[in-house]
Amino acid sequence: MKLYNVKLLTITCEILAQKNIIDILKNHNITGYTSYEVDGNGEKGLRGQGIQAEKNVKVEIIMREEKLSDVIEDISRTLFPDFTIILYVSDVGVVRTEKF
Amino acid sequence: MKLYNVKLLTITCEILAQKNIIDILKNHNITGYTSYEVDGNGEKGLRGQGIQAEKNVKVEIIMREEKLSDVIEDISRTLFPDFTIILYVSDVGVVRTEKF
Amino acid sequence: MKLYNVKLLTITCEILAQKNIIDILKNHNITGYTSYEVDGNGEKGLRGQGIQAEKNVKVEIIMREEKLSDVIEDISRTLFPDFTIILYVSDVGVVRTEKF
Amino acid sequence: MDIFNLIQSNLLTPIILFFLFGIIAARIKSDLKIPEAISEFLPIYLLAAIGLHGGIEMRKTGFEEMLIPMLVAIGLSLLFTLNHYQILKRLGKFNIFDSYALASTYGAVGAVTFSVGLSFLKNQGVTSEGYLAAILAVLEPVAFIMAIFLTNMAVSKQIRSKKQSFSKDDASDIDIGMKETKTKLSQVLQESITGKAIVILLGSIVIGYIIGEEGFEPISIVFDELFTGAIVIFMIEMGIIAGQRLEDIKKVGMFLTAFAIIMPTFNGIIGVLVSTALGLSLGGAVMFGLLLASASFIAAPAVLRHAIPQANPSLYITSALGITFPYNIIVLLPIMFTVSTLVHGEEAIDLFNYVTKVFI
Amino acid sequence: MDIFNLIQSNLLTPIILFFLFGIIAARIKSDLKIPEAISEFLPIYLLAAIGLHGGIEMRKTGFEEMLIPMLVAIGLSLLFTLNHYQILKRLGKFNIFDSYALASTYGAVGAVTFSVGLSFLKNQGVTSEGYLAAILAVLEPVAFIMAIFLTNMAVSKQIRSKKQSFSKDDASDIDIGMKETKTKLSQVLQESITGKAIVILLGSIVIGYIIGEEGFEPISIVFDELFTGAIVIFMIEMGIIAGQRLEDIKKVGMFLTAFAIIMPTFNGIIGVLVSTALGLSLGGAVMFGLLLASASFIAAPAVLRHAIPQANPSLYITSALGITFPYNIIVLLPIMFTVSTLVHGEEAIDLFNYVTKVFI
Amino acid sequence: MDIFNLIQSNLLTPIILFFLFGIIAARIKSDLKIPEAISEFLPIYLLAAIGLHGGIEMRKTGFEEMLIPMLVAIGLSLLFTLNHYQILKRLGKFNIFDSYALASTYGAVGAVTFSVGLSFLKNQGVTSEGYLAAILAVLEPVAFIMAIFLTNMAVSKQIRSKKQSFSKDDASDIDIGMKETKTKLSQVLQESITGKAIVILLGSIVIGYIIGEEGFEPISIVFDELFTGAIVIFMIEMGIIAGQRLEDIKKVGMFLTAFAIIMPTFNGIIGVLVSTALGLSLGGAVMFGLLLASASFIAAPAVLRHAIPQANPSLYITSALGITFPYNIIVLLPIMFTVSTLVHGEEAIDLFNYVTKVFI
Ligand SMILES: Nc1ncnc2c1ncn2[C@@H]1O[C@H](COP(=O)(O)O)[C@@H](O)[C@H]1O
Ligand SMILES: Nc1ncnc2c1ncn2[C@@H]1O[C@H](COP(=O)(O)O)[C@@H](O)[C@H]1O
Ligand SMILES: Nc1ncnc2c1ncn2[C@@H]1O[C@H](COP(=O)(O)O)[C@@H](O)[C@H]1O
Ligand code: NA
Ligand code: NA
Ligand code: NA
Repeated sequence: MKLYNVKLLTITCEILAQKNIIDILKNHNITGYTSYEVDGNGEKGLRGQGIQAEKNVKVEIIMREEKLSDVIEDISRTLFPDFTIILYVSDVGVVRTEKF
Repeated sequence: MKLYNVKLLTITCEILAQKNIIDILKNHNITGYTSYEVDGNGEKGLRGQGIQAEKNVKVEIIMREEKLSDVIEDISRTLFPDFTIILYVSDVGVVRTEKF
Repeated sequence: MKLYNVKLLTITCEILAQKNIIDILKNHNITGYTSYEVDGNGEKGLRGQGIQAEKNVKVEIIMREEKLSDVIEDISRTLFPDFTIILYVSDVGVVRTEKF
Repeated sequence: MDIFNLIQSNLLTPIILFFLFGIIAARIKSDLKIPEAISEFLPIYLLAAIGLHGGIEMRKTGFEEMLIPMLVAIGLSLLFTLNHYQILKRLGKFNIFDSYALASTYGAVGAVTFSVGLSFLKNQGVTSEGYLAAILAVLEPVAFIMAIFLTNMAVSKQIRSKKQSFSKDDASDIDIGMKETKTKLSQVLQESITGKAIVILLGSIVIGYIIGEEGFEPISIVFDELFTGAIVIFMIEMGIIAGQRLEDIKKVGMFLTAFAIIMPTFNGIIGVLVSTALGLSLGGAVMFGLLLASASFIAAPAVLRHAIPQANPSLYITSALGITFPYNIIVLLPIMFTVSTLVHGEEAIDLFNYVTKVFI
Repeated sequence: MDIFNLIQSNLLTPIILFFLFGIIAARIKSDLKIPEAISEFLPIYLLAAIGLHGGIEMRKTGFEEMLIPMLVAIGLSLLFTLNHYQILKRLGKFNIFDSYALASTYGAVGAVTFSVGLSFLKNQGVTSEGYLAAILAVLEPVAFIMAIFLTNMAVSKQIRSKKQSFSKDDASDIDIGMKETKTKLSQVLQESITGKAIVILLGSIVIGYIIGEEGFEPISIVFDELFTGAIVIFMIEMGIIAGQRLEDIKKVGMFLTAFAIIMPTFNGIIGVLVSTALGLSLGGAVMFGLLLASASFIAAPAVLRHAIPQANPSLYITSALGITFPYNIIVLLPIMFTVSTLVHGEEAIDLFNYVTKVFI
Repeated sequence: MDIFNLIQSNLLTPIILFFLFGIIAARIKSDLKIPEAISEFLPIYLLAAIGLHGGIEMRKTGFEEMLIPMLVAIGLSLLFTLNHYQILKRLGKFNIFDSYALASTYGAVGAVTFSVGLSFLKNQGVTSEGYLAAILAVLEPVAFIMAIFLTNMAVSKQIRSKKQSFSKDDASDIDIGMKETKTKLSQVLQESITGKAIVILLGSIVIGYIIGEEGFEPISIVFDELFTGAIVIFMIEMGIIAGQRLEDIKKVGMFLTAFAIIMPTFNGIIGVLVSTALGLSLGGAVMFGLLLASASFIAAPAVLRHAIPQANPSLYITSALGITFPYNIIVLLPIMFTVSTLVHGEEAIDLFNYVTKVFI
């Protein structure tokens, strides 16, 4: 089965930034994503316990390489200063490129 | 520490397709997997809220490269037409290959 | 946007081993991690249902390559014999290396 | 008119109001939601309460008198499922998979609808036969099983005729098709019967029967007094989910929308009349009618997604939850209550004549 | 003295004791926690109960008499928010973002505090006006909206003055800034109004109003009798979260700590006096005072994180939840009750003189 | 015979029936399950209810009379743990880790078992001493701490003897071993004491003691009247988990299966007799016996997995939850009740003779 190379962008952030991220994705015509709540530890200390607003979420987006750089730049510029965010990119292979 | 290259197959699908996927894995003598419920957005719209049956799940399987192609082909053929499914493959390194 | 290569270590283990893993990370001066509960199947059978203590958790750590080998060795040596643990390593690109 | 008064007074009960509230909350895109753990637990709780109550009643009355109503309910459910299929396939022009999936969704029963019905009767100060809970349990899988059986038959037939046009001598393939059908059927049968709804319902009926009124006493506050409040909470979530699906109703189309209102009305009134003829009480006849009128929207996707994966789940979930459920609890319940009151005012023997006159 | 007796007897109620217990549990690093689904559900439940109760009361009394108290409450809330801002910015030397965020956190209201207040009054055998629940709902977004409006104004102004020092002719940029502000404001307004707390509260008030005492009867066990027990369970979780934040109080600083105690006291007592002057009952005046004294710690982060992302959430959450909330329910509630008892002992006309004498 | 009647009537209570139902649901592979948030919350709720009740009772009776029974319970628990170890190691041929883990699992106590015991007594119309809740809290960590201490001692000893055979002069390594043991012990001690079960139990006892009957009144509906219903719901989940483990019982082996039935019987009856001799009431003696008979299956894995990671958790969880728990609540509870009734029929002084005659 032939696999096509695309990029997987993973963003771990405070849950209240999720909306902002999805808005940025939309601006780049990306609507597909998968998300789930996670706990975590980092500079801001232990997160994921207590009130809903203080939780972390992971957002994963499979996308073509072309859009990657712009999306990351947008997120870095607008969200890094004010929100708890970590992101990383990995290479993945998919069967149907037309989905992304 | 020496790491051995194996494949990580990640499948994001509607939760009611999980059983079918595990059955297909079993047909290929694969029993090890990790799964968790996720939310998501895609062509079928926002998923993960409301009734249990409408949720997404991620299934992750570490496996040797040999089996990968057959498994993907089986899933594509039998499940792609009727179920909401996305899958991708990545390269990972493991310590103990005998586990997979 | 320039991406820097780092390693993503993913550990899937029984939830009661999470504390031990975080202790080992701390010994290597690593405090940042993301974790979430997962279900799974493997040699020890289906896990994730029933009592809290019997669940699995995934712990993900982004780290520089330098530390990777030592951390894995420590985990292998001290936890593999007594706990249900699976781990794998992947290559990811990040924007801000100073975070890790 | 009496019916409109009843509809109005039903509309103004907390159960219905909180359901409508949930719909509005979803429409204005509020982030209100009942946490999943709670809304997964509530149906289990409701079914346990229904079952215990039913079991305790059956202990009082014995269960010989249950046999006829149950068999009639099964018969009607099967008949109605076939009827739905014909209407959907012929008039609605749905494909065979969607037709069978929808037919059985409406042939099956809705446990939440049943709970609301019980509360409605309580509000009217009317009781119903305890064994109806048992009928609820038995009726759950019946329509599914038939629909799945027929779907698989139809698929096999298609395969067979296709094969025959190619070659004449591979009956073995057909055999394989038949065998697969059997496997699938026995799987679905097992999945249905071990499905959580039926299991907790049957289990609670048996336990209610064993412990009786007296043994129930220490847990009656949880399984009786909290019942209506619990439904109210669940209805918020049901309203939210229904509200989120309102947009999908457009995709459902005019035909299915009409079907989702007319069919339950027809099935439900038949149910009231037949059960009255069988001697059920005023309230019992309403619940019997409700069983036949209700569509399944919790069990249906879980069963049909595996059994008929080719069918579009959006169709059967949206029509059952977004149209039929609200219609049933808001409008049809008072209608059936009025009908039942009407026919229970006359002599049993006259009733039968009445029924025959009106419907035949 | 009477106040100390009251504080002490309040301290020894299950609600306060379980809150303190939660703090201790967190301090000794126990793994005790109320599962998330439960602690997400409880505020919804509490607000539904408050709303239903309020609506039922309003049906009895009509809602004309609600208008003046509500407008006064809105006015005071806005005034206080501005006042907070000046104090925080000028005396506290906080930056403009933190100042506005904190100002509105303390200008807004806390629904959990309100629940505890109702239980406190119940314990004292005192009732309060039902329409206070409606004021609670309306007051929720008021302070936020003003703070956000002012923050955006200030930011636009900064941008404008910066621009003007560079060139004189790009008014268009300022227009864009203004437009963005409007978009953001309307977004926040919508988010606030469709926020789950307000939606469930307003919905329940309306439903309570419709169903009245009689319609409430079948669900009163869930929405009335379980109320105090439910708060107790929620207070365990509140205590745990407050306890986990105790360390952060150091980071909050002396100034904000003092602010978090003095400001609510001031606001609360003003609230008691003004509402007494408006004719509210003993209990109603306490609840009115509590509305003004309370700070928002559930809604605040959800709204402010989007509206003023530059502000440090740790500041407003920690001070509201870790300092003001315990202070309000343990100390200020008895104080306000004593003040209200005092001023309700005199004639209404005398009271007004009394107020003017003491505060002006 | 009386015992069989009692077992039978116990078997037919909702608590036991829903437990058996859960087992069956798991065996037929139903997808029924109580959502995790609910089944995590229920033990917290149960312990809070037990603690409040115990604290209120202790306020009435004072707690001087608690001292002797508590010390005796601790002593017996330690003694029994050692006894278990010897039996498991010598007769059962288990390795040292599994032996200590199992020994302490059966030396420790089960809070769920305790809840069921309280309901059982309520059903029999019998009360028990309030301070037993305090003994429950204190007994929780005792057996674990000893087992862990002894395990570490044993491991150090092994290391030491190994070292000595190599070289004579590295006592430092042994010191390190000893130090590690101490660290581990203090860690486990802290983990045990701050474990959620103990924390909520002790906290609730203290709060119950402070608020007394009167302060409890507003929350008694939640923490008293809902108690039995809540256990019933929890028992469904316990049954499901036990049912899922039935297969593992084969792996547990004949020896451990016998141990899991005989040992609790022995410990429990000793407990009844000793506590009767100490002057506890009929019901109190049953609960005292149950404390000693019960095995820990919620706290045990959380503590032992860290303290003795080398032990196989499947052994101690399966035997405690899959064998001993059902045996205790179905069979042993009625037996102990009968024994307690028997010995409470005689004079206290005679009883002591009786005990000495029978057991020595
Ligand atoms: N090295 C890391 N590896 C994986 N996740 C991390 C790492 N550092 C931080 N995180 C995640 O990112 C969140 C925010 O990090 P921070 O901004 O450092 O507090 C944490 O709560 C973790 O979930
Ligand atoms: N580009 C994407 N990246 C990550 N996950 C996606 C993407 N597109 C779809 N998904 C996931 O796959 C599910 C089904 O997608 P779809 O079939 O497009 O509705 C969605 O609910 C998401 O969870
Ligand atoms: N091949 C695999 N791919 C992904 N996850 C696995 C695999 N094998 C095991 N796991 C995970 O690791 C856990 C422990 O595995 P085991 O020790 O084999 O029982 C399982 O419960 C799964 O969550
Ligand atoms: Na039906
Ligand atoms: Na305020
Ligand atoms: Na014991």
